[in-house]
Amino acid sequence: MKRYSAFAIAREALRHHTGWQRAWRSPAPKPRYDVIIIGAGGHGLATAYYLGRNHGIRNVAVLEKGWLGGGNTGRNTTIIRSNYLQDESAAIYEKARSLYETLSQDLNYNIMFSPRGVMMLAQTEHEVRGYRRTAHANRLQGVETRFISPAEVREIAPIIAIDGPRYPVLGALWQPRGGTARHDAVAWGYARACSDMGMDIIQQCEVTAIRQERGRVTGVETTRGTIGCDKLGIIVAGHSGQLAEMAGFRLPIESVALQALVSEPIKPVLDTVVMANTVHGYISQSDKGELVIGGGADGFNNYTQRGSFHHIEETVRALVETFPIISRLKMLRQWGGIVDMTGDRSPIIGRTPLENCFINCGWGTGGFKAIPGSGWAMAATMARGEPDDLAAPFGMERFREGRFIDESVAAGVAH
Amino acid sequence: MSEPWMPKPLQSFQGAVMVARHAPVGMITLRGDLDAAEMAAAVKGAVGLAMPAQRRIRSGKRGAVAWMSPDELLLFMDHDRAPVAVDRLDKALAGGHHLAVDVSDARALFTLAGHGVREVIAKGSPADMAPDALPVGEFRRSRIGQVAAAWWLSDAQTLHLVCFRSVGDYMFDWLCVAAARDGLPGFLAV
Amino acid sequence: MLILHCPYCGIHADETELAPGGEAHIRRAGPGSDDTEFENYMFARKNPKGVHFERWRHVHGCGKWFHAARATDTLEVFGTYPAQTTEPPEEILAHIRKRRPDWKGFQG
Amino acid sequence: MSTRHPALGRLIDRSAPLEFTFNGARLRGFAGDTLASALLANGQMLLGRSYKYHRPRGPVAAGPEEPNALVGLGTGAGFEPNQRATTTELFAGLTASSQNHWPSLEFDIGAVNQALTAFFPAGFYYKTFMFPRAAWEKLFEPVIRRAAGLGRPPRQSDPDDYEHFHIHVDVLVVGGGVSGLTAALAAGSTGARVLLIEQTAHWGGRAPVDDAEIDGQPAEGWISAALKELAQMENVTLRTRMMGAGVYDHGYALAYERLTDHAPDMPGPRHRLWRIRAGRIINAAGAIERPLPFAGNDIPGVMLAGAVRDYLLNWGVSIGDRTVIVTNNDDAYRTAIALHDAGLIVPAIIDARTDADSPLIAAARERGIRVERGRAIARVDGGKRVRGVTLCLHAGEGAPLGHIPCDAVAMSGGWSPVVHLWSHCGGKLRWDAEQALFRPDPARPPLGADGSGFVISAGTANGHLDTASALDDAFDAGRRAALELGHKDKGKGGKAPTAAPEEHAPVQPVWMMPQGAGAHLQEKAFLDYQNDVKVSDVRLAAQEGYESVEHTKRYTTLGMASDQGKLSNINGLAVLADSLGREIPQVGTTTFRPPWQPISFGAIAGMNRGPLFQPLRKTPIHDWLAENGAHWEPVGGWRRPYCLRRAGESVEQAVTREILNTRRNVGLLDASTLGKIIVKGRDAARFMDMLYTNMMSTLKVGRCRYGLMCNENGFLFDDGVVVRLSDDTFLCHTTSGGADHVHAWMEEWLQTEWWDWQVFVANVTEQFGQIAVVGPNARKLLADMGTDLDLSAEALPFMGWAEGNIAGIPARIYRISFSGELSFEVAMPASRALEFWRAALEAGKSHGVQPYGTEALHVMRAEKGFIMVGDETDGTVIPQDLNLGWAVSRKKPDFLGKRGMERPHMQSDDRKQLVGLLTENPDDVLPTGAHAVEGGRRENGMENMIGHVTSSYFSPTLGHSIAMALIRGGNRRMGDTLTFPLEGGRVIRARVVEPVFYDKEGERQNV
Ligand SMILES: Cc1cc2nc3c(=O)[nH]c(=O)nc-3n(C[C@H](O)[C@H](O)[C@H](O)COP(=O)(O)OP(=O)(O)OC[C@H]3O[C@@H](n4cnc5c(N)ncnc54)[C@H](O)[C@@H]3O)c2cc1C
Ligand SMILES: NC(=O)c1ccc[n+]([C@@H]2O[C@H](COP(=O)([O-])OP(=O)(O)OC[C@H]3O[C@@H](n4cnc5c(N)ncnc54)[C@H](O)[C@@H]3O)[C@@H](O)[C@H]2O)c1
Ligand SMILES: Cc1cc2nc3c(=O)[nH]c(=O)nc-3n(C[C@H](O)[C@H](O)[C@H](O)COP(=O)(O)O)c2cc1C
Ligand SMILES: [Zn+2]
Repeated sequence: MKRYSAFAIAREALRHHTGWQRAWRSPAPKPRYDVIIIGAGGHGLATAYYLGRNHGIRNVAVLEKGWLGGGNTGRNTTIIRSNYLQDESAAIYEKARSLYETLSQDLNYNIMFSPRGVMMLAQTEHEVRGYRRTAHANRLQGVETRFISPAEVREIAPIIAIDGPRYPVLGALWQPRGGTARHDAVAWGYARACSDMGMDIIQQCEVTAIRQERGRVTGVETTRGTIGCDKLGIIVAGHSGQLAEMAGFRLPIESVALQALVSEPIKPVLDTVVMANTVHGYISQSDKGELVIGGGADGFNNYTQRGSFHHIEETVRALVETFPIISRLKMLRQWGGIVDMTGDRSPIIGRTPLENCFINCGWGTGGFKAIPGSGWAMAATMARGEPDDLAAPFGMERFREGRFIDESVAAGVAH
Repeated sequence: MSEPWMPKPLQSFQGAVMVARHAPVGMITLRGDLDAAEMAAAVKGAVGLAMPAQRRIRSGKRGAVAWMSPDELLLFMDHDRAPVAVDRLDKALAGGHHLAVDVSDARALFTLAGHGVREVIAKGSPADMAPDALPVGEFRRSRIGQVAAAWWLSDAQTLHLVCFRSVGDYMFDWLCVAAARDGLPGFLAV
Repeated sequence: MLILHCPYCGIHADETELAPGGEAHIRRAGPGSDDTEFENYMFARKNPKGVHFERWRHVHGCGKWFHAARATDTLEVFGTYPAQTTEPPEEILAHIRKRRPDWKGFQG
Repeated sequence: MSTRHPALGRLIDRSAPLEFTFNGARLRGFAGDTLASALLANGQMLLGRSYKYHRPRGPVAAGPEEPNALVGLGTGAGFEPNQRATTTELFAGLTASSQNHWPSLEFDIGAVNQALTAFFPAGFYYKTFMFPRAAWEKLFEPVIRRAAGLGRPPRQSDPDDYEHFHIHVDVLVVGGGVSGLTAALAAGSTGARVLLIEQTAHWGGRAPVDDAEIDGQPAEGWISAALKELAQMENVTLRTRMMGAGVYDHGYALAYERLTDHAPDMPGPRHRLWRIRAGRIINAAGAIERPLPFAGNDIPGVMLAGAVRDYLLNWGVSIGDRTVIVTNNDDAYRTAIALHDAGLIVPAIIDARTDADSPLIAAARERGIRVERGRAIARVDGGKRVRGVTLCLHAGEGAPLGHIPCDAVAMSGGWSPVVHLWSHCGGKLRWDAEQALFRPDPARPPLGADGSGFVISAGTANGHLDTASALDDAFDAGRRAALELGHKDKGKGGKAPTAAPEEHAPVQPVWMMPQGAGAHLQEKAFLDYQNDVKVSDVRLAAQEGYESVEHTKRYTTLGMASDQGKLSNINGLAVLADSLGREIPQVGTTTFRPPWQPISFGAIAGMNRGPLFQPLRKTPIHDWLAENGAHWEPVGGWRRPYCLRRAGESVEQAVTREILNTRRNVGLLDASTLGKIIVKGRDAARFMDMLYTNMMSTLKVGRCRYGLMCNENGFLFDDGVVVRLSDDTFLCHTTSGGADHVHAWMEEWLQTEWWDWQVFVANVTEQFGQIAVVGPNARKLLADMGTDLDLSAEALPFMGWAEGNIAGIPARIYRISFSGELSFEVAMPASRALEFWRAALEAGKSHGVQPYGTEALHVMRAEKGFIMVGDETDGTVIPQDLNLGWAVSRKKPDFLGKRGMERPHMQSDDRKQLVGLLTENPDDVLPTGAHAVEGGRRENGMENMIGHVTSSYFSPTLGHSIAMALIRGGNRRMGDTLTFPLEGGRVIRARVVEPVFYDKEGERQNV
């Protein structure tokens, strides 16, 4: 793999950039692999990457029905934070966040991790209590967060209407090293690194059936033929229900639309990520200048990647109230993704009823931030055949036992 | 159709249409078997009116009765008559499965008058406000802005609206803003 | 932005007049059920990409719960029917079979 | 120089001059001008700087597809960035400024980026800025961010109003060109309810500038006749300045009406967002011309041929004196002819086609215009303005064949139907190779609720580029839309308008000019003007494996600018296809998403701002509280007074005073927000037994009982006092925030599970005011108000209730207590609550009555160890965790949550359990949410946390702090001392005690 650097660009500039190689190969599927990962989203690609890097398993294929990174990884609002309340969540999200810190260097691909801080506004006494509780927990979990005053909120994000007529800002949960990253680059960077390790990323290859013998997975049928494998990882977010059905089990998951939108680009005006959960909206400004905005999910099962406009309306209403200056800005584009919502809104990582078939799903509205940590844990789980420490609490059996990992208790949404 | 039981407005606003908020009116939620003869008789006894058809409201001298759902009516009458009327309904329906509760103070009632009443509502409700979709005498439950409400027209230019009391002030403000001069789209014919 | 016909009051209700209620025809498992039955009742969802039977409530309206047969991939609505039933009415099933000849049928 | 032509300009009113300002200069235009046409008429071609390289840019288009001419509009609170000059109608006093440059438009430092173009290819930032690591966030990213972003943000709140409007129509026709008018006529003649909308202020679209003849008369005449006819149809509504913004599922469309943008002093809302339910939507949005990719195609003065024609004929603006035409199709010849006929010079028409011939071409030649066939532009010369073009063979690599001096270039790469509204909701496209365009595939329309297609494309938007076939198609579309909805052909207006068929030489696709252009030319041939994406960037993306058109888009940012690639998408994907050696349809388009053009956030929010942002629920006492010092806190949709402050008092002082007064004398609390739900019927008791964890069927008439509600997981979600009103009737009190939810919960079970049970429920929360009279003097106060009730402990014992009159007001009185004091909660009709409140204050004067707020309530209940749903619970807590196991019936065979509680994890004795805490130093108040640790760390480095503080106060009653906490295995730890490490290394230690701090025996409430 040709390394990326300023020098390489300068050298290439002299020859009209004719020397750049493909970021990833586009191979035809081999008849079998040690490991097949279904789904070339961030989680699938990261899993493959850490299988190779941490466990030396490189005879791996990642199968993608469309274009890699085209699922939720390619359509999310890119918020990265780890200020989760529950210990299990804080552990895996903080692992992910800390891996993000050096991911550009690890992958030799600038994924533009931008730790500009994430602020979750507290606008009711109830939220104040919830966020204070999280801040206390985070300190002991080793996650750097703090509850800040309205004055500090104003200093960090002057355009917030602190004394908003309806919900004055009473403070905020502040994670200074939370932030954003360039979502596509995360997928591309992992893909490039995987390909470089000799793994096959096979796009336009939809898995249509899962083959099994005596309760054990043997391979998959795809639109590009049958491919055998020893181990299978299903990492398909919104389509998890479908793949689970192919594998013969049901999940505590429903797939619904989650929408986002961007404004036209403007000069820098908001240098942090703001989430306002009482009024349901969150916002950041991308490096290109557009305001990236999201809100609540639709409530009904939907695979169309389109959502209902009233959610956009509610989100925008909330943000116009919180950031009055945006009223005269304009919505440039809106879109939707299909998110996989579990019974307790926390992910599932682990084994399945089908032997050697593993699943990683249920990240719902908030799994972008988890990509490196999830890939790390999933790779370990698949390599060893049983969940590692990070993954163990997230097994499917928790629903049977009633051992939920519920983050909504911290009055937060989960983006 | 006149509304003899309608009390005087408490507050009013004249914009592109007139918006008035009324003092509490007698209202009773009545649930039960709407097909039962006892029910028809009880309603007749309470407001002197026959059973309304699906999504319709009937009104007369002593009050009005609106169809709320397949097992629910809303009765209107003078405010001080409601407690007595509840007792009488309970008596009339005794033995059958029913529920009659006084909700007079749980509701706010508004009247809008003027050419544009349909358009004012259409600013906040997804309901079809066109005359053929909502003829005079049709009782529509829906939402206005962010709150539940129900309304009907008693004639081409008079619209009555009920919502919960706690959001009465919000509703009044909302209606006034929506009914502001220079604000009607001029789309829906009366 | 869905429109669903409410079988109780006859309104073609806007999505914003309705509240979604998830998969329909789930049987309650109460005391005495085994862990699997109870887990399935609480959590296992069909979540199909295709025909889905689901619950809705006409909240900003007559207040009644009803069921809808709807495609989750095109959002086509095959029909709505009252909630007081344990399986979809035959005419709706027939309509679905006509629209989707490949459909595997209703499995309760 | 661009300038005003002496004669032409069908849309401007020369008798109505208007003054406006651009970058501080006062300029003149006419009524009917757009800002762009007025600027051009003033010779102002340079309008802004591009995003990445800060290249000088002028307008290339005349409509909404314009990528360059974005300005800041207005000043102060009315300022708006990124307004498109081509869609901004001129008005007197308009103030505009250019964007994205420093220090000035003419001299922009950022333009040094141009020199570095070679170092900034597509995706360069992914390959660099990685070392040293800290430099990215400290240096590179801030620089990138400052450079990006075009317009500057507004600084003030928006003074304007916005609103929504909901309508239902049979047929919505989007686009008021001749196709839209025809479709509306056809649909309208059936009696269908039709709404026809046009985004500009003018009807007729392109036909008048295209010299079309319809039904034997010039387009303009036909258009006014059509408008007259439509105006007579009662079932048809016409609106201008209203844009079809988006199409959503089930026939839902958004339309964006700009009411006062062209006349800011006009009263009324600025924008109105129409939410339309349509049976059918006809997309008659026309077509957009494509630029040609050649080197220097972004230099100011290079413009779309159709736009050059528009400026000349619509607004009387000539773009230059000498305009070279470059094209691959016939339409641009119209521009040549129009320019020539207007007395301007067309030095040459450069036509990439070698053997094209048609009447239009002949007409140009007849005028003596030089036509260069098989030729191309090798490059445009000029910096801030075109100076000339270098000619070459189109089939070659760009070797110069000569130079033509000129000051403008009019280019046409063919036309693309506007398919956005067709595509928003899933309509598919097919590639029409003959016309080199994507057009709607009628076999794969967007599907509506019934599974049939609900969008129909019409006219040019459907790929019918000549007037005659566009009209046929549009007529058919209008008719079909109405018939599909069940309307009948009434014979009126029964046939399509006719136009003479036109003879065209076929278009020849050109995706790079010249065909064999090398890298140095590709690097100067722009595809996406606003985002500075060049042909070379797309080729690089392909070379690096970003093969999917969606990858290319995201890698190069092609089509992601504020024009959403209206000009660049098709050219870009064609270049991609070419680079990959694939066919265009194999590559496909990117996804079209709403809105068609940007719409204001203000319009989306509508009226829901400020006081109308969200409904505020008010109790009957609300206004009194507001006038008497209420310090509000939001609770559910309500506001409740946290405390009632007196002059000079702090919030803390007020709370302390209220607590002490209530404990010593008597307090009044507005508890009207508490949920109140009636449950009635033969099966009511059975239903109550299912809803609550405790046994409710045994409750006696006349008595009250505290009850808990759990969901099926067993988690506690609401609590409150249940009152048995009669054998078959219960009244359930719920939390303030929970009333609606509990009511819905009951209805859900009754309707969907136990529909054969005879139970009716009704939410009567708002029917009643509820006022708690609390404290040792409560009984005296009530007696002094005058009542026919016997309030003695014998007649009305604790947890009893009675009905009677107090101060002449009918009331129900419950002897329940949330404070531990002697307490009466009195419910009365809401319309009399304020009267009751005032009477109680009056009667209570001699007993020391004072109102109190929610914080005093919270402290007092904590002193008593009562839980608060939302404080002690968080959705993961079962009653047993809170020592409320006594309220969970063991006798009942079933209740909601019972089975859930039987799961292994719920049975574990290592769950967090509610305990009381007394801090070692009684003045230390533990922060709520503080966590206790057990010492040591887990494997993953986390401290060993064992639970957290749920409520914590300084108790003025007891003179020391109190707290409750959920602690793992808490019941086993009674007497233990726990450690709470706080911020900044501070540590508080507290002893675990029973969570009842005050009046453990309940003597005070039982008097
Ligand atoms: C609008 C929106 C906003 C969001 N905002 C945030 C945020 O701010 N922060 C955050 O942390 N998270 C956010 N999320 C969530 C986040 O995007 C997801 O959790 C995360 O991207 C999931 O990644 P993934 O790799 O699991 O899934 P995906 O990226 O969806 O990848 C799954 C892949 O599987 C493929 N696939 C599916 N079926 C098959 C098959 N049969 N055969 C082969 N391949 C198949 C799909 O095509 C897809 O590419 C948001 C999500 C959305 C939709
Ligand atoms: N020969 C060619 O290459 C060519 C190309 C384009 C147009 N034409 C000519 O144009 C005419 C066709 O007329 P037409 O009516 O099909 O197209 P048109 O372009 O004349 O009209 C489309 C109209 O729709 C409006 N519009 C577009 N999007 C809109 C939206 N989202 N909301 C509201 N309004 C919107 C436009 O402002 C315009 O007025 C014919 O005369 C045809 O010959 C020819
Ligand atoms: C963080 C983020 C920023 C985006 N910024 C832009 C943008 O500046 N311009 C744009 O056109 N689209 C932008 N998009 C939206 C994409 O164009 C696209 O709509 C989204 O990735 C979903 O894909 P789809 O619309 O092709 O289904 C952005 C998306 C994300 C996730
Ligand atoms: Zn209904």
